[in-house]
Amino acid sequence: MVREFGWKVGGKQGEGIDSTGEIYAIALHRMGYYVFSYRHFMSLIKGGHTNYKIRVADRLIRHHGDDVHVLIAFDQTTIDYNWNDMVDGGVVIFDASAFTATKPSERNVHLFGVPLTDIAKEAGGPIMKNMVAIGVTAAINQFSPDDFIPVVRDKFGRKGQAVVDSNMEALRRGYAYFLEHYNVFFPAPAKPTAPAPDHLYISGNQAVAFGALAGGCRLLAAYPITPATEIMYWVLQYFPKYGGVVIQAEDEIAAVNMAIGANYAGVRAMTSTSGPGFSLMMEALGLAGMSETPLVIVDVQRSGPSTGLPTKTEQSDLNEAVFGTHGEIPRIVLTPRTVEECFLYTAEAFNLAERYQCPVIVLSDLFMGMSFHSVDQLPVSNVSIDRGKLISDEDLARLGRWEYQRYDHTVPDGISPRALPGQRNGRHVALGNEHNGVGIEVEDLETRVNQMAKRARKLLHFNHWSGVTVDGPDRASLALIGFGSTWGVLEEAREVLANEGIEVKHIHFSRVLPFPAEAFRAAMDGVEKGLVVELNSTGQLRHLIQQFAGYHERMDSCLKFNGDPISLREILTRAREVFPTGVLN
Amino acid sequence: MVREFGWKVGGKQGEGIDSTGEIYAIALHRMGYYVFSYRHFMSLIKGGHTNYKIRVADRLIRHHGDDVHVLIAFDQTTIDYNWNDMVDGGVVIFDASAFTATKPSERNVHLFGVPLTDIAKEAGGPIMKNMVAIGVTAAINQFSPDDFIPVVRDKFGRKGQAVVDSNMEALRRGYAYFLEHYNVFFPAPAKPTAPAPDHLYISGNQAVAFGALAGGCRLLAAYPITPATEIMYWVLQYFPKYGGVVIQAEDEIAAVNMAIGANYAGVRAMTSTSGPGFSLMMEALGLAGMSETPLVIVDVQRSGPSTGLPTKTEQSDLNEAVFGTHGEIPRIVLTPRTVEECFLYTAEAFNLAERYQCPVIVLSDLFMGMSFHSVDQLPVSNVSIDRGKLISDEDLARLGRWEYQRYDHTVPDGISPRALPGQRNGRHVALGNEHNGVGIEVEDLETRVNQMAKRARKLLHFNHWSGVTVDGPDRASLALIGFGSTWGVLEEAREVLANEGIEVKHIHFSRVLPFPAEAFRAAMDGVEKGLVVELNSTGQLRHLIQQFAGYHERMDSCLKFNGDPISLREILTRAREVFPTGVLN
Amino acid sequence: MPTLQDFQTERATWCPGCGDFGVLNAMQKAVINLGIEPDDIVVVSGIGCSGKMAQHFGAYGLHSLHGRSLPTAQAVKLANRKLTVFAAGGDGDGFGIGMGHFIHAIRRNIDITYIVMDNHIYGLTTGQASPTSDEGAKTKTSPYGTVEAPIAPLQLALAQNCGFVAQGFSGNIKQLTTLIEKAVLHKGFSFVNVFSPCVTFNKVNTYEFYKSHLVNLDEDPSYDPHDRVQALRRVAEAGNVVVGLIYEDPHRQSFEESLHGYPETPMVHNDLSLGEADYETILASFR
Amino acid sequence: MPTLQDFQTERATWCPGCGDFGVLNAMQKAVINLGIEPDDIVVVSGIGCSGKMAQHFGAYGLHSLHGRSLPTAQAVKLANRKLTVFAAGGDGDGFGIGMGHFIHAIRRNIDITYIVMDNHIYGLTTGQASPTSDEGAKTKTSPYGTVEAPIAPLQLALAQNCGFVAQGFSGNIKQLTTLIEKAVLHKGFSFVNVFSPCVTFNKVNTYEFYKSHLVNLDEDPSYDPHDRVQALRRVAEAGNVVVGLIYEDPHRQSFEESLHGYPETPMVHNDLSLGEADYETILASFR
Ligand SMILES: Cc1ncc(C[n+]2csc(CCOP(=O)(O)OP(=O)(O)O)c2C)c(N)n1
Ligand SMILES: Cc1ncc(C[n+]2csc(CCOP(=O)(O)OP(=O)(O)O)c2C)c(N)n1
Ligand code: SF4
Ligand code: SF4
Ligand SMILES: [Mg+2]
Ligand SMILES: [Mg+2]
Repeated sequence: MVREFGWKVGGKQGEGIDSTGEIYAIALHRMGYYVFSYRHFMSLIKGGHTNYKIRVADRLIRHHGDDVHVLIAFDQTTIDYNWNDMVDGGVVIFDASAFTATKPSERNVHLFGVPLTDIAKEAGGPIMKNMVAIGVTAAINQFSPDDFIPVVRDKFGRKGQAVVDSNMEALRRGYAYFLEHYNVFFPAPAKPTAPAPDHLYISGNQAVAFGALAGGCRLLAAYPITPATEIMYWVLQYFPKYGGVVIQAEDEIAAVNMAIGANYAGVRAMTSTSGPGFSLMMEALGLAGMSETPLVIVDVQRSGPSTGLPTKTEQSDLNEAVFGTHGEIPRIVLTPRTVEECFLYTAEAFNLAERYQCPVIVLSDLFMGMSFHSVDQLPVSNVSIDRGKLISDEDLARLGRWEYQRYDHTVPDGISPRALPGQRNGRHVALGNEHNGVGIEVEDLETRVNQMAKRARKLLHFNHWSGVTVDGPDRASLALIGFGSTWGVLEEAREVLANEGIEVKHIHFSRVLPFPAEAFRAAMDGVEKGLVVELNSTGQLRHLIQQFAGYHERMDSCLKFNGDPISLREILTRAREVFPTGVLN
Repeated sequence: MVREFGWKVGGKQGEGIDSTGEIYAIALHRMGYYVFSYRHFMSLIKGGHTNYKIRVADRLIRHHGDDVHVLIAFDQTTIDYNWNDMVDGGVVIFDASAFTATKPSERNVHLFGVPLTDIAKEAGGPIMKNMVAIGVTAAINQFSPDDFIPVVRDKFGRKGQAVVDSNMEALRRGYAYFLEHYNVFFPAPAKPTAPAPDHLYISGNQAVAFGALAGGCRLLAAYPITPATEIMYWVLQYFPKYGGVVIQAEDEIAAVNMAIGANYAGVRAMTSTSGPGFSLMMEALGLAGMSETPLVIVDVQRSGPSTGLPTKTEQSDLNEAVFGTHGEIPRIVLTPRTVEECFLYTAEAFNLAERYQCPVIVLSDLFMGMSFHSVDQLPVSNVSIDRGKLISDEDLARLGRWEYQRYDHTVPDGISPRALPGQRNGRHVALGNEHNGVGIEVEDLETRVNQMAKRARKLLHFNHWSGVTVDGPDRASLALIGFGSTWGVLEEAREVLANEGIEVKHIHFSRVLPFPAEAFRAAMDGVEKGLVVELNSTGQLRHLIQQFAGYHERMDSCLKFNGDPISLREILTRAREVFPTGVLN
Repeated sequence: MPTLQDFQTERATWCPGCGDFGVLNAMQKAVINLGIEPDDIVVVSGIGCSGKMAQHFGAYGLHSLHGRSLPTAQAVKLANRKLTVFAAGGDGDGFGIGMGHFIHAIRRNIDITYIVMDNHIYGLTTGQASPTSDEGAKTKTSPYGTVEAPIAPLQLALAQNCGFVAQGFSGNIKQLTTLIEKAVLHKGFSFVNVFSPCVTFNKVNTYEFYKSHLVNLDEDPSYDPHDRVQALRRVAEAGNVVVGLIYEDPHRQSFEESLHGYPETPMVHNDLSLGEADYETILASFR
Repeated sequence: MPTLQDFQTERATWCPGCGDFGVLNAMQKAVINLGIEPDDIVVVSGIGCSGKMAQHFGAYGLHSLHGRSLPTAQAVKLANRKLTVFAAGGDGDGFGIGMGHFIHAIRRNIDITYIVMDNHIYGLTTGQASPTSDEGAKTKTSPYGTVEAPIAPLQLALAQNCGFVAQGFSGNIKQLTTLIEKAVLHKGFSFVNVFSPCVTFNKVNTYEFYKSHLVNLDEDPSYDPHDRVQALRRVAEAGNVVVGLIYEDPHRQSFEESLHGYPETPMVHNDLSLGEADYETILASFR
């Protein structure tokens, strides 16, 4: 029984590859399928290979899959680049109006030419070659052209009925052409029988942005940077409706300091960025920590170091998120595992930031942020707003002038209530210098130690449901270990291994700081070999585990850092190398 | 036999406390003693308590000691603040012209009033009260007033003989007054018998600056910040004589990028800063790593986080030095243990930066940087210049156009020779994007992996004599562990413990990256309990060791983070708590 | 009505005679004259002697980072438009490390008042050259004299079309108070540069120097502070040694007035939770 | 003499029709006309489409960080004064994140040439508002139109007394070439702002727009490029839509000329080791 298939369209940047993929993906999502799409693109505007991969399944899936059944190629590069991902018996459709395709190597893969551009011209214009291509693949997957009418209407409706019609015409012609000339099909799987409670198609960046809105964030200050800018776009659409503000700052330093300023004044605020911008925020991170000002920073990681590969994914800012800034501050680092968690954790980040009065870093990455995921629903009902300790006007009124101690170090949990500017009798200074209770800088030894202890104490009894999850058999002696966006692919790997008879559990961090040492140790109970899978070259998570929990001898690494997301196959290959399957045979 | 004594002068900032201490210290140093002086001051310009502590000994000493035998107090605060550091039977001299001193608690400490200001007025002006004070203490320590003539001449000579004379007059009057009225003495120890090969009095900042000059650095770009600015001052004096340049940059981001630019063009260049500035350099750090441009950054640490305690010491930038910047770069982090090493390691930093074509961070701190140390000599003859791999004009001439591969990833050690702008046929692009051999940005998977591997390979076989030192008995089962500036006080602690019959070895890091894991493991051989002593609140070195080497269960911490340098007593107290001395009794 | 009493804090830690006392005084007088409660004021400062203003002023304070008072202050204002927000700092803070934010604050035009205590020196770090140090100034970091041209703050502000530009002198608290009052009343970003002598580290740009050299444009009836190019010329001609209201454009729209959707009521009072209908609309966009 | 051939690299990756091709062309022609060998040139760029200039130009290149071309380029020049050094970047790079460095490079006055490819948009990140975007411009980050006033690069440079200020258009390569030649010849910091249309993301500030709106000051015989205040007025009057040599002060001393001890010969050829006598003198200072 077919349960899924892989589909890809590729060509030069600027050729409309994205919109082709998007239309196909949304159409299938709307039909009820679970779709996961991943965009491969380059750091230049026109030219350069780009492709759009879609995986379609009858069940919830968490990554875009390794295999391609159908590939639409607008140039030979697309064929060369993706040849090895084609399944045996797969179909490559190439634009026969533009070039004559050749097989990069002898393989059982069909190369079918379709004069996409010519057909498009007949239908009304060469620009519609992507609709022709969609028609062709609709035929291969055995959909009806009519299945696409709603999406085409959505996409082109505001340009008028004529445009909708000619696009549908192009699609139909592609459909007809294929049926007329070829005879290989990949019928789509049966639609899922149980309809999802709320079948949504959303990217990690959108989920973060929506999470921010839901979490009460009303000010985003940010500077454009791939792959984080989409968070800005989404928020720009919605914040104004809720009295919120988006500031495009002059740089990331301004952005993060703006977020601090707004939070100080009582408005939930954040900044979103990627590696280079994140590095620029290190000084301000310390200010938020020292002044106990809530702050949320979203870092959508990309391939580093430095400018690196700006359009490629990686999980290599972990070290900086955990250890960046001079001196020592309390901080929280969340690493959402799914698009649902991108939503919920970002919302939660504002609660944590206010509750613990410290910076909260949400680590996403390009793969998570820019991929679109079909999910059953978002955990909107789990969103709550907890503003932490804010002193009331009444409590302030009871105090004498200058009696209010913003930084009262005697509070048992270290968290002293904030007053907001404008409140009567709540005056104090928030600052990055060491300070006394009202925020005057002092340098005496005792105050220093008391305030350091106060700040450190805030997270000593940190309590939150984020942390470590364990999937799979409790007593497995083997473990896959990861953090953040790799959860989905690791789960699939675990399932595959289980089917092969290799019992593995899957330990995954959705928060790395405060490091959930206890939960991790519990998870490691009985584990003899852990394979830490991460998208970086030095094994940052593994080292973090070593630092906080040990297990040096019981861990091995599966690392990837070429810019592409990790594939199921790569994990499996490495797992089979590392895990002592011998004993099972 | 008296072998040392402690001396301190204190008062309000702006009162000439520093110059009092400085004159006394230099005078004693010139007499042949070993002097160590530490300045306590505050982050405001006038007012606020400041003091200048001098420890004087007949042998090389590495810190300013816990005890005060003689205290000159220009105000009551000075007495209150330093009361507990006075030895039993110690002498406090206070300015009886200014106030009437009281004892903060009943103790066997003499409070002697001397009308310092009045005597100074008689000698020519109230400003000379510090010379009177020096005269008083010269009497207490049983020097001759004439011993001070050379220093006074040096200090005031350019203002004319009259000024010299009246200052000496003030000194003599103070001397005479004391002998006339009081009768308690702390005779200075006998002068060291073996004269040092080159008896020098130098601060860590000066040593770093001198090391840079000796190491061939000819461009410093920096932005003022306490406690690093003195490096700039020293270099400003000397660079112009050697065709070097000092740029006061508009900010630290400019400073570090300037250092990168100059290094790229072939001039050894560095930047010096402290915590907040260091945090601002995180992005550029990655650029140096990615573009394989040599870069030296000196971070003279101060108390963090954020603005923290700008005039206080700490060792809390270790994490950022090791883990700062997004993505992954090769880097070297040196932590000189002594003022001699400040000199030599800074010089070496330029060799390492050019040899490994990567950033080198030198971690000093306020205590090391601003304290003055008498040392026997500086290791000037150990300085060498090794420019690493620079391709010759001849080799370039043999290549075809664009054939030169700046980033040739096939070189076995990962280090491909640099060409410098202006060289014929050596054109290439240095950049922070992932790139091919000539420095054109490319995004293909193979190049990416090859270049990542190339960069990582550079430090795989890192080879340098810096790393870990072990002092004390090889087979001791107890160890004191530290890094950087605490070496001296830890050595003393080790000696004291040895005298008490507690056999301890002292393991000290003069480099933390590449982490000298092997050497450290060898040093830990047989150690059952290591006490990691560091000036921060979270135990950063200890965690680093855990990460790279383990030993979680065998380590304990001795942490200090109130801004003051750690004292011998504090280490001993903690050591006696932690080390299982029971077995020895 | 608030009085000076209401602003009282512990005695400021500046050196006796420091120009910043005068600035503090003028700022406090200005808000008192305008009847603004201290609880409704936020002073955001950078790092420097001048940066201690946030602590000494006696309102809500945010003593931010070196060079970063402006971005921080702008967001404070956006978050609560009812507040009177000052950004305050030094010449190094504002025109050195903070220069980029300065120009961008001008173009963004959020309704805050920016006070620079321009002493032509780095005070807190004990006497290095600052971006406004006179050419040839000998300081700890310029033993042979500076070679960079000093920053021209007024001309830069005028060039970028700043809606309110004034320059004062902490030796003339009365005029400075008036200038600050006007700056606070101006809707949009107002810039007040103040010659605030550092008596400890700058022996050139002293009270005496300013007293004998300053040209007071407020006293020149022929001067029209609404002509930008003329203002530029006058400032240039006087080598920047002028005081007075240099320029005001009362018509430039502030960011708050122009921004789509920016609420009339302080954002800090926004309701943070989304209703069911909100969720429904948004979720629908993902279906 | 070098020819275009000597600068040839792989084809530039800009979109067909991108204004940056014209800038590349003009820069190459200028150095060829001046007879400068490609091996003696360094192009330091920031990040952006424009930033790719370091790779496409065909000399030594340093493709630095977003906004940091200027500090980096200044140090390259100081390290080797024989080199011809360009800093090159975009409007976001130079006037957004890099604004502080821009003003400070002007005051430092090191002999480099700064070329900004000003397309009023963030190109490489696919079309967000830039600091020079026209007021009201609708971009991906300003769906309701920008509300900030655009940066006034020429006026700022003039206000800070930049020794060489020019503005060109990549649709007029001949004039641009001449301007760049002059900029390179000028001793000290030279600033050439170039209208370099982004054909992909900016549909307003197009070739056509400039062709029909640009005022060419080079063709105005009454224009005197040595009068700073007049230059400011003209630029302001034309709403910045001018090209030509805006201002030159041939007499301003460069940093290199003014700096105490700055060597005549390229620093890169310095002898790095200290002699015994040097050590002796220095060690003596510590005794
Ligand atoms: C990022 C950073 N760099 C450097 C410093 C050190 N620092 C503190 S104040 C200051 C300059 C003070 O000069 P100015 O801004 O003119 O203020 P003033 O003290 O003269 O009022 C500097 C460089 C710092 N705190 N942070
Ligand atoms: C620190 C940092 N922030 C953001 C980015 C992302 N980024 C790359 S180019 C660019 C702006 C490009 O605009 P511009 O400078 O005008 O150059 P153009 O592409 O238009 O030539 C941005 C924001 C980055 N690379 N580094
Ligand atoms: S050092 Fe100068 S600026 Fe700082 S407080 Fe003293 S007089 Fe004022
Ligand atoms: S996006 Fe614009 S600026 Fe970038 S290459 Fe294309 S046309 Fe040029
Ligand atoms: Mg100043
Ligand atoms: Mg641009």
